[in-house]
Amino acid sequence: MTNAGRFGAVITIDALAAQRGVRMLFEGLSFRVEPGEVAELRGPNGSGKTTLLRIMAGLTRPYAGSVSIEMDDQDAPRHYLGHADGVKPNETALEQVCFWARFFGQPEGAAHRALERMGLKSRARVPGRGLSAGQRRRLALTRLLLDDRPVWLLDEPVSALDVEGRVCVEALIAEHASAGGIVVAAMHGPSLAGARIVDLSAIGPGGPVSPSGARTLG
Amino acid sequence: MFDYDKYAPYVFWSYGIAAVVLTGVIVWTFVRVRAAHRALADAEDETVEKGREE
Amino acid sequence: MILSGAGAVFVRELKQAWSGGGGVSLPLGFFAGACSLTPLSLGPEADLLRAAGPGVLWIALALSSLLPMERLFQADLEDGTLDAYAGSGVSLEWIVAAKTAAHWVSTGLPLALIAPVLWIMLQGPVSSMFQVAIVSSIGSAAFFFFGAIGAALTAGVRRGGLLITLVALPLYCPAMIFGSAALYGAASGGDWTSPLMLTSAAALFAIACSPFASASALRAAID
Amino acid sequence: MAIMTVFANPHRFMSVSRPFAWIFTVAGVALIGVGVYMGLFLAPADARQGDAARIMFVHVPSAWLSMFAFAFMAGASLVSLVWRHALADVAAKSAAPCGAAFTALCLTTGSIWGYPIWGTWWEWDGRMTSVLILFFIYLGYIALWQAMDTPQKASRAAAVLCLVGAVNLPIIKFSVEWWNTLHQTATFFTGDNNATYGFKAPMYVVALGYLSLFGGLTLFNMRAEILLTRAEMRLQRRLALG
Repeated sequence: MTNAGRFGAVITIDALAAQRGVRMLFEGLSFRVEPGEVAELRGPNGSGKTTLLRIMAGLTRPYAGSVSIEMDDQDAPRHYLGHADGVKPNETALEQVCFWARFFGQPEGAAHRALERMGLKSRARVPGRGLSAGQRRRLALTRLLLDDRPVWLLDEPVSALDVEGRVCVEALIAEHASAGGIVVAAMHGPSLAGARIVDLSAIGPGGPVSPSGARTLG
Repeated sequence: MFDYDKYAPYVFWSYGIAAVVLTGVIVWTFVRVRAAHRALADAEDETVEKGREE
Repeated sequence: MILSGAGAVFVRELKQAWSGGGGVSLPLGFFAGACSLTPLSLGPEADLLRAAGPGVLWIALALSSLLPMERLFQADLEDGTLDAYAGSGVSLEWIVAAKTAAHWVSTGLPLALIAPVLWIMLQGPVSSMFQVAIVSSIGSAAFFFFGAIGAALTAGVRRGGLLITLVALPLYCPAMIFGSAALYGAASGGDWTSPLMLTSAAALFAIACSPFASASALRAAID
Repeated sequence: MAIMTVFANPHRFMSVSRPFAWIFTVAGVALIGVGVYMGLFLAPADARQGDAARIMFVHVPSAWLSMFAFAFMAGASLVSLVWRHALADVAAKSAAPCGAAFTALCLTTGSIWGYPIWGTWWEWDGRMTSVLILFFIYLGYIALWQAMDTPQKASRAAAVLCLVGAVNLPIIKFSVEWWNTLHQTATFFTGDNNATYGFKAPMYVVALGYLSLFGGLTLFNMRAEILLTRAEMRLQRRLALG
């Protein structure tokens, strides 16, 4: 079931290959994500989930193949939430959310709403160094709420979260999908509801890096 | 021959240093090439042993 | 979007620099300390200090601007903020430019403001204090923007502080030469504006090329 | 273009480059020998500088090579950044020690020439100063390569540094010369008494020898670099893939 909703971005991944060191993480990876879909990347540690997300976010260049994330024939804006939370130890939670709101050109009210939504309202005046790992994760997740972007690329969004936090994130993802957005998330543990599984261990691990390419010294 | 009057030591020192520096680079390069060949041979050698064990 | 992003980064960096933590006071202390140690090694004779003072002031300014560079991008790289910036769609060049500019405003300008005081201590004429502040603020812009390239290149290196020095010092040459020439001009009452113009040219060149070089170095660091 | 296709593929490079490396190195040593013989025995003493001018035969070509090697590295860095070609990285990295050696040679021989002629071992003359700064750029470049933990990151950072250095080099040179307007102008090619054939020829022969030696040693270093990478990859592959 797809739902065009407000957005309409489509992710097309074509014959993608990524290497780390001497081995291919995956090769010939192709899939499509339609509007309103939640794609869950699964696979053991080191199977290339993070690398795939970073390639989709434009942070890492692939070894071969292509990724297109398009909406109305243009590059679709995306949120990337990595392993590291990007939380500053000496700024309060509120200051950091306000910063990201300004960064995305949003009013300060958006920042307060995002904090409340992630259950951090009581921690608003606490500096980053006083937050627990789960609270830092929640703080990072507020970025998703600050700018309305069709594509979310999430690297283990529920890691370190308690049950209540996990419920909150799952609700966010479901809401985003029902509005026609796309979520691609690397996950361990229980699956997200209604998610389509992209299993990287079924594709890879690829063999050694082909020694004939110009990018490698063989 | 070599009658460079008062400049002789300067000329010889210059050419001597040039000889030392260039020889140094040449020797360093050859040492490096040999080390690289040996490293590759070692790496391949162990691969062979590994294959035999299996 | 680009402007709001870069503006937000600029404001954030200013707040961080001024919200304690010794971010600004350390280079200031180093600058003052280096200038005050000079007479202890050169001797207190006023004539000697008058001759060496502008040069000493200038080299101390250059080194003080290198001192805080190590953490400029390293902290953002380590805590994941740089990933968030790079994945946000705002061009990294603008973010780097905003960060460096904020760094110059929060640290470089205070350095330039205390330079005239140290100038007096090094027996420089009181009449040229104003010129010293002008030259130092423009020269420190060149130092900070060239230093940012070194900071970006070594962001992924543990204890890259000394490496920054080695990488950035050759780039400092033009600003080093013209800036101290302007100071000597100001001290002797001679021509100080034409070397100042050349210092400004070096600063403008640094501002123009630093964001591109730094951003491409940072992209490599997070790849 | 034929050269480009050899360089396009590391495997072809490895199979083809070895004889060239030997030929260039041997020819370089031979040409330097011939040039030195011409410089020491055949060339006449200079009218003004006497026999000290013989130092120029090893000094001036090393200055040319120090700049040529850096230009070569900058070109390779550009190729590496734009086309992400692994061999270009290897070429830039391999040229650096050789270029640094020629720069150091230029500085020391210049200093030895300076003492009898200028009466000082070191003069903050515009040219010597800019060559000194070039030497520091070489050191920074080599240090950056060594400081990085993965070759991929190191290669991109080093390429950026090399290009920034190349863009800045003319500016540094201009500012240093402005700073010291007392520098010696190019006496040896202004066409007065000493710019004769007998004086020029040894310099060109030595320069050709340096260039050939630089080419040969850079090829050898590239080969060593590729072999080391392969050895490293073999080891890692054994660990990673069992």
